[in-house]
Amino acid sequence: MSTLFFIFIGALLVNNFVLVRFLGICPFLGVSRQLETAVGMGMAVTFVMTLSGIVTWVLQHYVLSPFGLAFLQTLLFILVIASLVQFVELFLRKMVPVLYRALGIFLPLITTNCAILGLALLVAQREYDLIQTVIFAVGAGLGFTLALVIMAGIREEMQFAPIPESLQGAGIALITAGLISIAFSGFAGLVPM
Amino acid sequence: MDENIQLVASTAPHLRDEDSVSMIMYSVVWALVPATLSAVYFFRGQAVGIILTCTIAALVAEVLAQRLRGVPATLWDGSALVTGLLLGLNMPPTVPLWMAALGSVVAIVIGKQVFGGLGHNPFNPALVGRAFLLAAFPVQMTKWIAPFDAVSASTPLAQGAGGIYGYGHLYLGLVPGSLGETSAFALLLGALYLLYREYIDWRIPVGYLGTVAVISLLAGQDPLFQLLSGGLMLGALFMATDMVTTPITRAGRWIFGIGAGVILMVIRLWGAMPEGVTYSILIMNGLTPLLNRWTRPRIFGHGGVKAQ
Amino acid sequence: MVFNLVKDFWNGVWDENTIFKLQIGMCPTLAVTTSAQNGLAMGLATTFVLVCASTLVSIVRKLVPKEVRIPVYIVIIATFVTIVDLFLKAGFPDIHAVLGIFIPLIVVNCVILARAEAFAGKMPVHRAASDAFGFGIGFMVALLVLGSIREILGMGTWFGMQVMPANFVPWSIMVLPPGAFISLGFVVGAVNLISRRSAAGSRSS
Amino acid sequence: MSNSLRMVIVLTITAMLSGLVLSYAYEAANTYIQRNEEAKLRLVILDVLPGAETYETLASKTQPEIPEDDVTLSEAPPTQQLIPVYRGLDKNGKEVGLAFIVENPGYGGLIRFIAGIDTRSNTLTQIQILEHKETPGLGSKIADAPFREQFSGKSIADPFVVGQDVDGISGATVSSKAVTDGLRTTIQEVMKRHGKRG
Amino acid sequence: MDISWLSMISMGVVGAFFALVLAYASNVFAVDTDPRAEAIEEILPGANCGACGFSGCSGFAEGVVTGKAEVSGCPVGGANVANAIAEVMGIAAPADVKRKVAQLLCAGDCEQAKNRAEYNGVADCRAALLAGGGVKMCTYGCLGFGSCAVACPFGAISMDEKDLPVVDEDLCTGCGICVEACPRDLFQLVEEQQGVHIRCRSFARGKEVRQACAVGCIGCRRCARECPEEAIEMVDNLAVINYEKCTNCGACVAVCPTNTIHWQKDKPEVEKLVAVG
Amino acid sequence: MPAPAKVILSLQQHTGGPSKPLVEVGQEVKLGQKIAEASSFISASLHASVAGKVVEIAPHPHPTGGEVTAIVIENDGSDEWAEGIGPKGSLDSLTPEQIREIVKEAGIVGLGGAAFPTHVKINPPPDKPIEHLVLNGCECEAYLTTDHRLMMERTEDIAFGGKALAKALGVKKVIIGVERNKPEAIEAFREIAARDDLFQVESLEVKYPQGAEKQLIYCLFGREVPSRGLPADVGVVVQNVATAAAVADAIKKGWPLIKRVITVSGTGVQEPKNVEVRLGTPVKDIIEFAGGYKGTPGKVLMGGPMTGVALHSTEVPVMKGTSGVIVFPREEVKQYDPAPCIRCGRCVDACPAYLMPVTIANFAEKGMLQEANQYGAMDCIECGCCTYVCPAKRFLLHWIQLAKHQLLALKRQTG
Repeated sequence: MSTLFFIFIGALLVNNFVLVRFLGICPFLGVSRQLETAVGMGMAVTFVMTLSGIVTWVLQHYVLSPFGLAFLQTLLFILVIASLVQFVELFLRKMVPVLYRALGIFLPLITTNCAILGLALLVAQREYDLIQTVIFAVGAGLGFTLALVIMAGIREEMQFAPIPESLQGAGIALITAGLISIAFSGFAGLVPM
Repeated sequence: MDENIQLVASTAPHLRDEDSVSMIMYSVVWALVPATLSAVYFFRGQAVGIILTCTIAALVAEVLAQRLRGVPATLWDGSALVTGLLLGLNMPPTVPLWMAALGSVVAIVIGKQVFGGLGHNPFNPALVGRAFLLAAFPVQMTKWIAPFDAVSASTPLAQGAGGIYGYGHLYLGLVPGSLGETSAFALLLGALYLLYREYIDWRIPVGYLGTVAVISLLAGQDPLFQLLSGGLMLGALFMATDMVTTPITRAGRWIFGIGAGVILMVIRLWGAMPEGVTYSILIMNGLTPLLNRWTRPRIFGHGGVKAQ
Repeated sequence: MVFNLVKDFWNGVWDENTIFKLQIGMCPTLAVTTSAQNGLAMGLATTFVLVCASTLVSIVRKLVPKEVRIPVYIVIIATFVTIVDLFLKAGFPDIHAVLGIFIPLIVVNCVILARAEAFAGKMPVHRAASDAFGFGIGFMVALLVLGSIREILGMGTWFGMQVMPANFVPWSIMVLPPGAFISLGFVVGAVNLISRRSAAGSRSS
Repeated sequence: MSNSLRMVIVLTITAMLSGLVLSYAYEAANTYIQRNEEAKLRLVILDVLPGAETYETLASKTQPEIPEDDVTLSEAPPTQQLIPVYRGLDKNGKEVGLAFIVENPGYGGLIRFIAGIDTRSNTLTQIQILEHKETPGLGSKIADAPFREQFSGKSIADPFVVGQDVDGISGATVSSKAVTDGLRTTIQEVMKRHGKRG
Repeated sequence: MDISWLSMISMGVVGAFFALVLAYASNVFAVDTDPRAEAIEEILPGANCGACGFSGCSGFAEGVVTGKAEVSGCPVGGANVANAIAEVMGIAAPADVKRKVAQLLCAGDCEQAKNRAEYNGVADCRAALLAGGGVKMCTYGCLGFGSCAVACPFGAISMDEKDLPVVDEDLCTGCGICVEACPRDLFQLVEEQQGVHIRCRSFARGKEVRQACAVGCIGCRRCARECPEEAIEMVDNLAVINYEKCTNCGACVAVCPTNTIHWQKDKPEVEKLVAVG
Repeated sequence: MPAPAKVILSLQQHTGGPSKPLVEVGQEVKLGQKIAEASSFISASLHASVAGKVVEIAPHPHPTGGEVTAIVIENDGSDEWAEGIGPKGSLDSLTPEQIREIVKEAGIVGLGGAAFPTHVKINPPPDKPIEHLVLNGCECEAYLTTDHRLMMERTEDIAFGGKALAKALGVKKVIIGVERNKPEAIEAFREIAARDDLFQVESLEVKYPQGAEKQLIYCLFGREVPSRGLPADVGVVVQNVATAAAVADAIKKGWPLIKRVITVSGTGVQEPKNVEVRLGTPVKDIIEFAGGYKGTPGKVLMGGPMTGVALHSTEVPVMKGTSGVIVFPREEVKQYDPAPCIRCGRCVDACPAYLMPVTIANFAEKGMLQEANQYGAMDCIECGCCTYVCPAKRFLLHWIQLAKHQLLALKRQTG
């Protein structure tokens, strides 16, 4: 049990995907202007991350490893993720419109979100089993959401601030991310990773 | 009657409270005097040098940054002075002066001015400066000496409860540690003044310290030792109560204090960092906008007793 | 003709620099720029994939039905990425070890797909290639700049050579995650300032 | 031809072509990759085992087997998994020592290092850090000579405790402990399995 | 089996599988969308990078169609994409329309127009009106707090040192936001080549105007009499130019006793069909 | 104070639609003659406060800064009452309808400041039964003492007016709420309550804004008037003590509302005092009566220092809702230069409506009206507490007022 807990906390706080591993920076900067959108995006990423984590795990264990095709990893994973995302989007739009309105609009953004592929690759690299993979994916997704939500909160306040012109937008967002990252570095060493 | 008098037009209210931003800032400076004196008493010349360096560097950085931004300089509102002084009190006594100055510059520039200056910084500038230095120069920033002499020593926290320092040492500050953090007595003295003037909200320190005490009890630690050691007193009384970076609602301040306490104890009990006060407050600073949003007071007349 | 090619190239290097102006492809930028050398290597790898993928996409652009455009482009990109991955692993194992999973992650660098979609999918081969080359170089320059700053301040060296005075104490935060964010933030701000100044200059003259 | 069919065909062909291309690329690169890895390993093994000319692999870390009955996880510390151990041989084919790779989580991530034992004197020859993610300037000092060299010549029966027989790096207790703890447990394990009997 | 065959087959199978699934899904789960949004999505780079602040390219396209996003909102696409989107949306300005620019109809700067009180409050025109209706003695003129300059999205309006807004006609796009923003209704969109303007909006009687402002229209009618085109008429003590008739001759400027009428001499004389016919 | 030479009676003295003039320029009018009538349901009549000749019906400066049509009457000094002014009979003989009619004819409006027409307030819709009438004796603004004086000098009249209003409303209980810093007034009312069961006296904590209707109700009954609702929604009607006194005048003597007591005070006036003035008296005459300015005047307020209006000119006349004229000398008037908000949260702590003033003000500053609305801009009671406590001296209320103003305009626009 404790290993699972460590995997979760590690992905959520200590080695936060955005703040420490630099995965998913583009949506982190792009979709963190409003809190509502940030929450939606975070949930969508968590969902897809878990789903693609499972699918890629299956592929890794039943196709790539047994046949010695590890070199096809990148190609196969990205193909799977892209198709999966598109499928989920189509599916939700038709079958669960409520959920689609909440999450679906973020789905196209996720295809090129390196956090998803990054997770699949990390899972393969670390040789997690299926349950560990799910916990890791959920933790990483929630960690992404946490970073996104904190950022969105700060950026919503920032619209009232006289930020130097040339730093407005990406500049100040990156500096803020850096400061959040400093704050999160306090969690270092919490988990033996 | 002279009909050429020009009256002043403004909207209500026409009376204002006497308090002003600079009054608050200078009061904080006054409240830090006991801690500063104790720092100078325990660590002598080094303390004087570091604290002076930090404050001067902060003031210079403030002026330069504001000139670069092309906004009027607000050197005398006292905010840069507070930041510099707080950072100085957060420095270990052996830190090189250039490092202290760098911390001040980082605190003012990255911690405050890039966000648009006073009132717009999401994180406490002094803590940003300290955390930056901690990450940049971990060795120099964690080198401690015992008071009154230059013998290197480890902090009470590193020794754990039951180390060579008793409550009395901790309370008065006769322990190794950052310049201003050691003496709980001096810090409390200043904080009581601020509480009396209502310049800090009691909810945050009470929530923070209370949570630390409760969790240490639950975790089988010595609560009093946990409260008095490390930078907790300085952090809880002077940094976590920084108005700019803490919630504006009362409920938000409670959550802020409690959250900081939980994070601190998590770091102290399981983390690898030598001290978690800085990080616990910084993380809660980051959550502050969200706390403000989620603890919006219920507006008068919304959901009160409905018409019969 | 040549002018067009130069323009396409310069567009990617400066006008629409992925990092400085568009702020896409940030993940590898932040992650691998702990040293100038790593930045350069990542930039080169990305440029290679970008140029190859754009060229190929431009060649096959008329054969691909629009519904499967994206999956096909992704497959093309992923193929080149894997080639780079294998090449580095075979030829430069040290660099490969440092760049880690960020080599396979080139595949999700939005820049590549964006250029394939926005430009290569619609333009003839030579223009697609020069556009991709421009964007690749622009990306590489950004990584090199950031890598240099972080390496010099964080370790006192540049491409492994000691450039700071001997008594310089390295700021280790610069090679840690916060340093990456903060320095890129300031670099982006500085580039904004420069392009604003030059825009203002050209307007007034 | 229906649109859907065209979609399927184009995508399939593309995927197959890329699979083909990559398989050739892989075969071309693979020999180099393996050669690189072997060369690197050989270098460090021979480095930590002075006097050795060749080595043989006693155990190597391969794909871990997931026990059928325990899908969740193994609670066991990583050191009890199969440890890669190499036996160094001098030019006469006589054993000079054992080299083994230790992995233990440090402050920033896994610390991977190789250690050598002179089996004739039962002392440590030296350790070399292969991989670590410790804080630069602090935990990263485990890779520096002053820290590493204090292990050379130590008896394998030593306690390996920071503060007792090993000087830790000030401010980086976690990193220092990760090395000593990993060393202590692994030495025992290695000696138990591969140590000379008697 | 040979590794190249293996990889070809496995990739082929996976590729075919997903292509089938997607082909199936896109048929089964097809949903109608705004054709314009689709057209815009076609134009967009398709990187789904989120740099626009929307959830991917389709989100942005939808935003454009529903009016939530600017046509130029895609930073990746740049000007070309923006133009193409504008074309889809049908909002590209037709070339033959004469450009209009905003013109300020008040010349009462802080020296010319007197104050009746001192103001201490928010520096915003609409807010100043709340504090006793503005402190200028003239209740029609510019309040001088620059709400128009703040409102202008193109940075075309700046406040001069005498607290009067100045329109940079090069930057002005004639969007009319300033017209909306001014609580005193002092902006008017006027065709670019018009160079003569009566810069006063005070309907007060001459005596009151004189008391309040040195450059206000006192309703003396001299300009109306002087105008060869009969382009100036009097409305409630105020001279108003009919730009349809005005030819920029400047005759009115010479006779105005209070210098209320301004003449930008660099503008060419306008040939008016009305004047000829 | 003596009647002035000229009164300026603005047609907009109250909340609601402006009154419609009934007289013409040049016409002679008598004291108490109705010169303008209510134009709509929420509106009030207006009566001549001097006898004399109407000299002008034209726009005239209004305290709020703009110009509003006013009837100007030149005083002939005769103070001759108009016909038909006289006692209306004993309270027992009057029906609730008759009381409402008397109040309406007398042009009585809330004299506490808001000037809401009283006859509307005592005629609540039948679906909202009224349980309590509250007489508001909480004069919580600094400097203002008119209600305090009235409560001590005209205790009986206030009680009589309260009784009349209670009858009109059909309520069985009249609660008189007085702040603790006026013990004599509390004592005087206690005597009345001792002999009349109808009344109940509550002494209340001294705090601002205790006198605000909704806050007073909350304090007395623990009920919150719903957002954008009326006190009638929780079964309460609140009337100012001065209004009650005016009602007493209207019934006992038949006097319409032509004069009122106002406080002339502040550090910029020679002899601070409470004076009874005719409606329409220009402020400068009142200041003169109080001995003139002390030093150079910097601010002349109509109303209290927290909610009053700063006048541009002392030509403006006293209105029905004017409770005081306060003068501050030049040197005491601070010009505030707002510093950046330091997010101390004092405005949030201070807001009696539990709003987050700084957030609303921020939204207002950025023109984000919908967000301001979400944060409850329209629930602001404009008490000024937030601005008072702000250490950065920001014009919080001013921004919120702007947001409210724009929101209302938007609402009108979109219907």
